[in-house]
Formats: sequence, structure tokens, C-alpha cells
Amino acid sequence: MTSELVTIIEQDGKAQKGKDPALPAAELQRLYRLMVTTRVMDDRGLAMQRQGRIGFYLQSTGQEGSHLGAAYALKASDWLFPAYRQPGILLLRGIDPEQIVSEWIGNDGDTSKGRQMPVHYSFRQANFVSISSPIGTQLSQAAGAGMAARIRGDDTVFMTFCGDGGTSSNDFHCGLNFAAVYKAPVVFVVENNGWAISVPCSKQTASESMAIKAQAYGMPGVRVDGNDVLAVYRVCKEAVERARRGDGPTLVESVTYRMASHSSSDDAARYRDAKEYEAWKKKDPIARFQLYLQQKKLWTEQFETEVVEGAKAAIQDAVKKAEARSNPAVGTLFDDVYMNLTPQLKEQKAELLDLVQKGGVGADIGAFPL
Amino acid sequence: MTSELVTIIEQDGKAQKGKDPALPAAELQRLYRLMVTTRVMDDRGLAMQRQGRIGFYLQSTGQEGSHLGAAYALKASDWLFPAYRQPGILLLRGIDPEQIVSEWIGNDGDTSKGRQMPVHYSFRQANFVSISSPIGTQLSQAAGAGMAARIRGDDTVFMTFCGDGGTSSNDFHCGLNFAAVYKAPVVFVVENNGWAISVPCSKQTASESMAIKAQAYGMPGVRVDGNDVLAVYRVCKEAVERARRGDGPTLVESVTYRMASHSSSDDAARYRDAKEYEAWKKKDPIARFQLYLQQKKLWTEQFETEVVEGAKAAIQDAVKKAEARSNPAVGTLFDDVYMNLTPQLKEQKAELLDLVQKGGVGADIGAFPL
Amino acid sequence: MTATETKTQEARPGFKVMTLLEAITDAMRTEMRNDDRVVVFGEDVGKKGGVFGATLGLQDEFGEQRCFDTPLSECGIIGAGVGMALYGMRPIAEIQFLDFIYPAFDQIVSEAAKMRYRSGGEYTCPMVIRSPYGGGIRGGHYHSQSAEAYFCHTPGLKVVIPSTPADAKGLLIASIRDEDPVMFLEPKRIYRHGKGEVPLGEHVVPLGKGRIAREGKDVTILCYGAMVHVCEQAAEEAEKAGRSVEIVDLRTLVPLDEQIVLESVKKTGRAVVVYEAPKTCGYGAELSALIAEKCIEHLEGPVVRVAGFDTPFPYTLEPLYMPDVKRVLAGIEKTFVW
Amino acid sequence: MTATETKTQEARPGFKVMTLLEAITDAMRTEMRNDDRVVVFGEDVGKKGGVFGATLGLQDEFGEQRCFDTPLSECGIIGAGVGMALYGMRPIAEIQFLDFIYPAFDQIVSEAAKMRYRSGGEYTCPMVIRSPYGGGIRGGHYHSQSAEAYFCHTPGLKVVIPSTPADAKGLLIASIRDEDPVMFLEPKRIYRHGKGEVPLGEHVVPLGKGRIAREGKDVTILCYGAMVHVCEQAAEEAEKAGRSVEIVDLRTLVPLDEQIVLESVKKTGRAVVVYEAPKTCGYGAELSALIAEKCIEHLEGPVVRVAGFDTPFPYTLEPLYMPDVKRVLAGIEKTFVW
Ligand SMILES: Cc1ncc(C[n+]2csc(CCOP(=O)(O)OP(=O)(O)O)c2C)c(N)n1
Ligand SMILES: Cc1ncc(C[n+]2csc(CCOP(=O)(O)OP(=O)(O)O)c2C)c(N)n1
Ligand SMILES: [Mg+2]
Ligand SMILES: [Mg+2]
Repeated sequence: MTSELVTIIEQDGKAQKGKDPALPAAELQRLYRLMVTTRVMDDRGLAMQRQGRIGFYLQSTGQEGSHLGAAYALKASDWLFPAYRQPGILLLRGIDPEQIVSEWIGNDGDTSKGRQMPVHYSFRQANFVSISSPIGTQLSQAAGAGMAARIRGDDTVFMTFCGDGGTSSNDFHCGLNFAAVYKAPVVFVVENNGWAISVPCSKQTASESMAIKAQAYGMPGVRVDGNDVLAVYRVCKEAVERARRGDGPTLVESVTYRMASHSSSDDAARYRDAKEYEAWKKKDPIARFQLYLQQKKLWTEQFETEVVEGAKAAIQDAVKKAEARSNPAVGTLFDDVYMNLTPQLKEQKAELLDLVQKGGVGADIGAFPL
Repeated sequence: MTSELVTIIEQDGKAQKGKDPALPAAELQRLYRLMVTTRVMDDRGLAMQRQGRIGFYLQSTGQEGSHLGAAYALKASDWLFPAYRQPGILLLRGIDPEQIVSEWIGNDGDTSKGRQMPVHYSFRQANFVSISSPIGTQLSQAAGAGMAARIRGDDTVFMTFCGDGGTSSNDFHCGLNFAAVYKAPVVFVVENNGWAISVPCSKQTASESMAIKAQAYGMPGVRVDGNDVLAVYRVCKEAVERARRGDGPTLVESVTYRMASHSSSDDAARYRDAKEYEAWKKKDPIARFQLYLQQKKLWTEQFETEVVEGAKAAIQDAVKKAEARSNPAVGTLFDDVYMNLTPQLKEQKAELLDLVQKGGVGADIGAFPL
Repeated sequence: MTATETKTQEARPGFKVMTLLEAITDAMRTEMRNDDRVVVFGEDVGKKGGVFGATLGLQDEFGEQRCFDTPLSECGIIGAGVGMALYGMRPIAEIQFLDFIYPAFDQIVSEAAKMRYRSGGEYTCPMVIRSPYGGGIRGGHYHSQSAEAYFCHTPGLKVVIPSTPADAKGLLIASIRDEDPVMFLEPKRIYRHGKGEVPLGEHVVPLGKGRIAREGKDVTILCYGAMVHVCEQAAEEAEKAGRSVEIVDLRTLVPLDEQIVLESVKKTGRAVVVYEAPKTCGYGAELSALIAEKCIEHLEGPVVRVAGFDTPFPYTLEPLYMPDVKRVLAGIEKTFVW
Repeated sequence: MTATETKTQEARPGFKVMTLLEAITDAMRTEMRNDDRVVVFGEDVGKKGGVFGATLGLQDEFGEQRCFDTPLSECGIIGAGVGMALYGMRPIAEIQFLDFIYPAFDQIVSEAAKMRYRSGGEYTCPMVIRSPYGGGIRGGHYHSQSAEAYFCHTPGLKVVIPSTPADAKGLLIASIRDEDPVMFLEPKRIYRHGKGEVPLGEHVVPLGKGRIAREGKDVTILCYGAMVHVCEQAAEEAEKAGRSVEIVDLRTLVPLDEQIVLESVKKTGRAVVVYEAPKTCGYGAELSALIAEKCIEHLEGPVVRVAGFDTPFPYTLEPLYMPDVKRVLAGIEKTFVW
């Protein structure tokens, strides 16, 4: 059954009978802290963009439970092929927030050396594959990585994300098809947040759900309440185990909501009804999980304060350190096109360095703002 | 239910109760004649390729019932976006066989002016859109044409074909998605003939059928016995009517078999079990339809002789006339890139004509055979 | 003030001062009023009016049938556009950023470009593919690319790039009326930079004709899009140093106005080719090759290219990647002293 | 007999006489034995051994895990290949005809080419994309195209085209061992044309080094792939008319061996660039531009291009479309008399 929506945490914060994954108290609190820290970080990111301290930002507000619940089902050795709206996973995998903020700035502490716009992270240390802007391309790559692991006999599992818009991409089609044909150990998580910038899900596809698309590829499809971190965790855990057993891929549709505008360049008020937002606000995944913790007596005001203040302090510290860093060196412009500089790149590099030394080059970029 | 296989003509040639479309006798005989003529033409095409009289050929043997049954459900004003294995439709739509053979040769009687390999027909007079080699590209185009007709308020229906291999293409995904989202009047016919050159259908997709893929797009999917011309006709007729009513697209999976090698360049014996062929040979759509006609007393030995000999004579006549034609004129090489020659093309044309006049240009092409 | 800018906001009668972006909207509006076969579609072009606002107001005026959002599939956008064109419409497909056109590459190069030829002229594909392109807005790796050379190397496509508001309108209207597929690439860096007088209503700038953006005697700069403005600034500087610079704004890359290029180079004897795309195999290589083939005897120095580097597009170091005034000046000098 | 052919079927010890196609199979077999990270996949490469037979025997020897058929999706083939490479394999993806690579264009130019750069070197994509390309086999519109320029204009990709059996093996092995994505384009017209001695076992021809296919004094021809053989025939003819022709076989288009090109042109003072692809913006434009930029003072005539016309690829009139001996000879003459 693909259209049923799997839920665990009820309105009152109680878990549905027999469905509570019963995680240890410390783990539950850790998950909560990650969700809160993700939101704090996101708020800070947007603020910095508004202050002109970074050029762009994109929030995940409302989707913290979805991506954290999903990735929490993995082992650290498992790989992620993310989209751009799963920043909490970086925190889950222990990335230093300074490195995250450095990516926003594109400074010399950025693992990507300032090559991409903010929030397009790459963290090899966390098996977190470089995020691409083109929608969907990670899906077929995840399939291929899964095929490779199977060929090599590794038990690595691959989790990849896309949005509702991403289901229309070429790579959704071939990625799911390849994964199913080769029984690749991949979990495809579609975070259906209702919108692809200004295009509502109803104009994205006429199918009755995203999960049902799994049938086209002969793999199981599951719909889960994406604002219920435990439900997402439980569904993904099963999918991860299935993959690890060698039984192939699963499509998970995580039904959630993009509570913010698409990005700092967008204003959702221009195309979206405020009422829709209000309705979803009541289902905020953080509030919902808080209720669950309350029920379990794992939440107090004091805990809350500690979590929020701790998060703020950590991000503040990261911003401070990251902002003290410098731009990547000019010469790095030519690195990493290939493993080694070609003769052509050497010549172009020498020419540029020469001009830079003479002064003035690159100065007029500000003349044509958008 | 997408996995049931719709059939009408039973083993003994009788129609299943209540399912016989009860076409007039003359129409049934006409359909039979078209199927036979298609096969005769295909046999002749392959023979000509073997004799070195044309450069390439690709047969539709075993699939005559499938594509003729499907296209028979259309009005003449409806459009076709074909793949390359539906030659019978040309005969159905009254194309002069001389024009068909001219296309094989690529002579000055070819509507495409010798620009494409054999069997890549284009017949505007028959609303038969130019066939492309790249697999699947016609599918999203058919969706777009359907969207256009809807916008303009026309009641044209669009039928498009692809193979089982074609279901893996990018355009299958976006074509079906767009058609469903915009309720475009399109009938997508997947002729599942078991093979994509040497790749069996089981390696093409892990889905339980091709028809079930319709669910991913929120449109009906139907599986029909592709070797039963009446069943294909009936299923497509319903899909065409649905489209014309404004209720949107349908996916029809026509289950059939490629009885020949993929093309004149291929030798199926290298990868395919002869037993499979033998089993399908018993389900030959022409023999099956013949049995039905016998049951209806519409078939006699004499009728058969007349049909076969008539077809052979018509094709023989076409070959004779087409072979008497000339190559397209040298200058046509530069036509139809744009509506008018650009200055660059004018210059290139003048240069070539000059060299041709001096003699010898183009002579050494034969030096490097494949 | 350069020839392509108007400092005052007042326009002559029959004209209006607009940004390049507004001129593009105006062109579409004009043609949608003129011809009901014209439809506009793409991601976010409806209610939102496009991520840059190029389609603002069109859905309101023409309804959801003629200006509509699509699913997130460039392949579907162009494939459907080809189908519409085949059926007799005049589709205008917006690709949100040129960097995202590649999923549709097959439909463009195998289908739109070749339909007329492969069908012997039976089927044609009059459609416009509009897309913002180029750097200068801090868009980083995937919101900055200049991919024009791919399309220029594809027979069957026309490639048009405006550099002023008036040209943007006139060239877009000509593109919509053209009987063949046109890649209409919009230099997003100058979408809102500088304004210019644009004729109201009917205004057609024919495809295939370049323009002399600045007259000069000593050296010719060949350029298009946002680079025209960089080159104009560089020319001012060079003038101070005693070099008289002629600037040819190509406007249409395919078909190219060879005559205007060759005449200018023959006159000045020196040529600098400026483009933002990676240097190797960029459109500027074609211009250099043309000169090397057709007027080498008039040259008094090497044909110099000032281009993007042969790297993907960077984010932080973008100001160093983009050809700027200093680099253009250095290029000019190389044609004198090498 | 040209330098690249062997009339007799006997080879020296340690060598074997092979076709270019056999040399390609041999290279893959050699590397699959050497390195178990190497896998080969694509449409029909398994049991059938590929539509041209390039993978014949590989599935038998290495099993279905290391040589396997894929669904009919170039996008999936390359996307999966990128994923495999990221995970540490050495994938070799076969695209059945280069004309069919466009559905995968996004994965190639946005992903494979940019992975190292955009991830700051954290993730790399060492993979080989093999594909038969070019005309001369009566393949018509969609089985004949030469698309190398698209890839040469894409920083992050290397582009390799062999013209002899020995080079095919040595360059393919070098490509498989390369740490970056390589487009390995195989001139299908000469797959089985002429045979040549090929070293058995280990044989590496480094990327980025061209070769002088023929020495001469009066004029340089720059070419690659099947055109090398056409140019060799033309050179023989020209020799009879008293023109001494030097032929540079580029072998690697990116990174280009600039030195061998510039040295030859400086020596002869004349250059003809020969390529099959449509003329405008083809790779030959880059070569002309390079010459116009770096050694114009050595030139005694225009840099002439002999190329495919700016039309899609035809079927019946193919012999007129392809640059042939007569057209190359006419091109040579133009560098002397213009
Ligand atoms: C191939 C491609 N086309 C267009 C875009 C521009 N774009 C960026 S995000 C976006 C919407 C994505 O929607 P969805 O997949 O639902 O993800 P969400 O943003 O909702 O998380 C679009 C159209 C792009 N990045 N890539
Ligand atoms: C995009 C693309 N990739 C590869 C090919 C080469 N090719 C031609 S036909 C074919 C198999 C098609 O199989 P299917 O869709 O099942 O159609 P059938 O031939 O069985 O009718 C392949 C791989 C092609 N024409 N286009
Ligand atoms: Mg979304
Ligand atoms: Mg098939």
C-alpha cells in the first residue's frame, strides 16, 4: 500500500501503539538537539544573507525532522547523496559548524574552496557527496555507487534525497530504474514539501502520490509523515536494512512542508496562500517531537534553554572564526580542474597572476549588480 | 488492473464473448491485407539490403497486428509520432509504396530528400511525423502537440509509439508526466517486443509490466495482447475516445515479439534462444487474424493468393519505379538547414558546387568500408 | 555615458525608457497580442513571473493557457515545445538558467535543430528558447555559465544575444517570428543595469546583422552580451592612452554578420575577441578562425582572445574569472606589442 | 603504404597485427586483468559484445559483474558511471553511437566534468566514456556525427581520439588510468580499415602528446581520427605536385599538445586544419585561433579549414559532406594562392 501515510507521534505527543522505536533517552535528546541546532543555524544563515555578509542562503525550516530522521537510520560508513535542503545531516555527522559557515562565505576554510554558492556542501570526511545545483543528478549517481558497492561486495548503503520537483527530472527516472534492475542498496528519499519554488506539487505530477512512482520501477514505495522524525526514522531504517540485506532499493516519500521561502532570492508571499503556511505551522516537526519528549519526561524548560543557547553559541562561535578567514588564494582558481594543471591552465594562471600583481584586475565586478 | 492481458481472438480464431468489435467484413479484409502487405514489404526490404541495393533495413515482422490495430483506431486527421517499427501505418494511411521505397534508397522521390537512413520516414500528407533515431524523443513531442491542440481547442488525438527499451528514456518520463499534468489527448503505445537489440525486457526494468508505469503519472495503463489485432484496436479505440473527450492520456502496453533480428546489422542468433522464437512463431499475428477471418468465412485460399500476389506486385512495381529515380541534387545538401540559406551556407554551397564541377570530390568515400 | 545607455529617464515620443529585462517582457507581450499562436512556458513563469521577472504580468493578461508553469523538467519543456511548434504554435520556452539546459540538450540538438532538415522540410520547428546566461551576479558554479558555443556549433539553430534594451526587444520579436528555432540568450548581468530607450509596439531588429557599438581606427573588438559594456569602458580607457577602438556588437552569433566583422578588421588591422565562456573552443575561437582564414593579409598583430579561463565557473573568485576592463586593455595592448 | 598501416600480417615479436577495433578490446582486456576496479557497461556490450564488437569476449572472461548490459538510458549509464567513479571504481561506459550521448549531456558537463572542481578536490571522477563517432559508414543523420567540440569546450574533460591501432590501445590504457574523466572517441570509419602492429600487454601512450604522422616542409595539416588517413592520401597527391606536407595527428584534443602544433606551423609557415564536424565552432576553429594568436608572424598564407559543412549529417550525399582528398588538396592550395 503506497498511499497510507505512516505516522508514529500522535497529536498529543504519544507514540502510536507498538510503533515507538524506543530509542534510548540520550539519543532522543540528541536528535532533538540536532533539529533545534539545524534551525538555529538556518535562521542565522538567512540573517547573514539579509545583512549582506553572505551572498545567498536557503533554509530547511520545517524539514528538520524529515532529513534528520532519515539519515539517523544510517551507519557512519554509509554514504549520502544529498540535495540542498538537508543541512542537519552535517551536524549529525559531526561536521564542525565553522566549516559549514566557511562554505557559506566561500573562504579558505571551505572544503569546496569557494567554488559553489552557499549551502552546496561537500564533506568527504562524512561520506557526504558534493551537492550539485542541477536538480536530480545525485539520484543516478547514488544508483551507480550502489551498483559499485554490490560489485565489490561491500555492505555500504546509499541514501539520496530530492524534492517533489526532483521527481520530474531525467535522473529520477534512470536512477530508480538502474537501482531496481541491479538491486542496488539505495534509499531514495523524496522530501515532498509541496512546492518547487512557485510550482505546487499538484502541477508537478498527476500521480496520486510520489510513493506510488516506485511501482514503475518494481521497488517498494512508502509514504511517511515527514514532520514526524520517528516515523521517518522507522521507515528509513527498514529501507536501509532491506538495502543492506541485498534486497534492493526503496522509495520513501516524506510528506513535509517548506515553511520558508524557496531561498533568500524568493518571496513565497507572491504565490502562496498564507493559510497554507498557518496550517502547516501547527505541524512543526520540532514542536511535535518536543511534545513526544515531554510525554517521555525528557524535556524541561531548562533543557530547552540549554539546547537553544548552546546552539546559538556554537553557531556564533563558528561565524566568528569563519569570518576571520581569508579568501581562497588567487591561484586556486586553476586547481582541481584536473588532477594536474594542463599546459594551457599553467599559462592562463601565469597571465592572471601577472595582471593581479600589476593591480586592478577583478575590480569592476561590482559595477553590474543584479 | 494493469497486469491483466486484454485478448479477443482465442486460439481457435473465435472472438471472446461480447468483445468482438464487429468490424464490417470489408474492413476486416482490408486490415488483413494491410498486415500481409506490411510483411511482404518488410521481406522485400531486407532482401534488398542483403542484395546491396539499399544500405540498411529494419523489419517489423510479428508486430504488424500491434501497430496496425493501434493506428486503425484513429481518424485520418489524428497525428502519429511513430518510432521506427510501425511501417504498416504508412500503408493504412494510403502512402504510395514508391514513396516508401524511395525513402529506403534516399533518392529524389524521398520526402526526406535522402537525409536519413532507411525506414526513418516523414509523411506530412499522412500526419505522420518525421521518425528520429534517438530513442524516445517523440514521446514528449507528442505530449506537447497534444497540449497545443488542447490550447487551440482542436479535437485532434495524438498517438505515439516506443519500444520496451524506449520506456527507459528521459522522454518517456517527461512525456508521460507532461501529458498527464496537462491532460493532453495522447495515446502512448509501448510495443513491448521483449528485446531492445540484445537486452531482454527483464534487464530493462524490474517493474512487473510496462503498463503499470502509468501509475507513476496518474494515467490509466492497459496491457493488451499485441499479436491480436482486434484486441489492440479495441483497447486503443477506448484510449483514443478518452483522449478526444478531454480526459487525458493513456498508456497502452502492447505485448508482442520481435520475430526478426533487430535490423539488417544485427544477428539475433548470437544472443537469443531459438526456442523463444519458435514459441512466438505460433502466435504470429497474421496467422491468428487469418483464423478469425476463417471463422467468419471471410478468408479463402483464393483471397489469400490475391492478397499476397497483389502485395508482391505492388511492392515490385514500387521498387522498379523508385530504382529508376536519381539521387537528390548536390545542392540540396544545403537546403532545409534553415528556411533560407545563410550567407555561410551559400558560400559553402558555391565552393562545393565548384569543386564538384571540377570533378572527383566525394569519390573516395568507398575506401573505408565498415 | 555609452551609446547604449540613457542617463535621463525621459524618452522621446513613441519610446519608453526600459531595462533590458523590461524590454524582453515587452517583446513577449507585444507578440502575444499580435499572434495567438505565441505561448510562454517554463518553471515559475506563471504566478511568480519567472525568477528574474521576465514574464511578470503575462499570465494575468493572457491566462493560464498561454503563459504557464511546467513540471521541473527541461527535457519536457523543450520536448513539449518542439511538439507544439510541429503542430503550428509559436512556443517560447524559458529555461530558468542556461546552466540547467543540459537535460534538454538532446531535444535541442537532435530534434529542434534537425527537424526541418531530416524531414526534407516537411516539418519545422519555429520556437524560441529563452534563457538568462553569463556571470557577474555572484551565481557561482551553476548560475553563471556561458554555453553559447555549444549551440553555435549545432547547424539548424540560430543564436541571438542582445546587449541593449532596444535590441533585446527588437531581436526577440524577430526571433519569435523566425521560422526556425532560436536560442535567445539573455545576459542576466545587465538585466537591470542601465536603461535605454525602447520603441513602443512594433520593433524588429533583423537577425544576422551586427552593429558598430563604437567607431574607431586602430583596433577592433568583437563582442556580444554583457561584454559589450565592459569593452565600451575599456575603449574609453584605451582612448585616453591614444588607442582608437572600434567595437562590433555581434547581436546574432548564428548566422554571423561576417561582413561587419571583416570590414572592421580590415580597416583597423587588429582584432581582440572578448567572451565570458571558457576560452578553448568558445565562440571567440570561431571569430579568430574566420579572421585567420579571410583577412590575414590585413593583420598587423595577433588575433587576441580575452575570455573566461578553462575552468568551471567559481564563486568567490568570480571577479578574477570574468574578463574585465583591465584584461581587455591588456588584450588590446597585445595586438600592438607581442 | 602510410606510416600507420602494415601491409603484411606478420608482426615483430611482442607485437600483434590488429585492427583499431581489436586494439580497443585488447586495451580493455589488459586493464581489466590489471585492475579489478575496471568495469565495462553500456547497451548491448554483454552477450552481444557491442554493436561493433568492441567488447567481444569481455563478459565471458570477466563475468556479468564486470561487463554488463544496461537499460536504454544514456543518462543512467553516465550517471551510474559517475557514482561508481565516486565510490572508487574505474568505470568504462560505452555509448553506442556518439549521436546518442545527448540524453547524458547533463551528467557529463555538469557532473563528471565539474565534480573535482566543485568539491574542492574532495570527490573525483576517473571514468572513461567510449563512443564510436564520425562519418564514412553510411550511417546517415544519427550514426555519423562528430561532437568532439562540445566536450573540448567543457573544462574538466579530457578528449582523446586515436587514429592508429597502436595509439588506440596505448591511449585507451592511459585514459583508463587517468584520474579525470576522459571522452575516448573512436573513429568508427577506420575500426576495421587497415591493420597495424600493436604492442602486446602493457602499452601506454601518454595523453597530451601529438605525433608527426608525416614530415614535410611547405605546409602543416592538423588533424585527428579518420581524417589522418584522408590527409595522408592527400599529402601523397600533393607531393606529386611538389608540395611537401607535414601532418600532425593531435591524438589528444584536450589537453592539446600546443608545442607540436606551433613548432610545425612555424616551420612550414602554412596551416590547414581538417575535421569532419560542422565547420562553425568546430575544434578546428580552436586550432586556427591558436595559430592566429601565437604564431601569426610566421604565416605565409591564411589558416584554411577543411571541414564538414554547417548542415546536419546527410545520408545519400554523405560522400560530398565528408572532407575528402580533393577537398584537402583544395585547402592546401588555398594556403599558397588566395
Ligand atoms: C535542472 C534544474 N532546473 C531548474 C533549477 C532551478 N531550481 C532550483 S530549485 C528548484 C525547485 C526544486 O523543487 P524541489 O525539487 O521540490 O525541491 P525543494 O526546493 O522544494 O526542496 C528549481 C526549479 C535547477 N536547480 N536545476
Ligand atoms: C538514445 C539512443 N540510444 C541508443 C540507440 C541505439 N538503439 C537503436 S534501437 C535500440 C533498441 C531499442 O529497443 P526498443 O525500444 O525495445 O525498440 P525495438 O527495437 O525493440 O522496437 C538501441 C539501443 C538509439 N537509437 N538511441
Ligand atoms: Mg519541493
Ligand atoms: Mg523492444
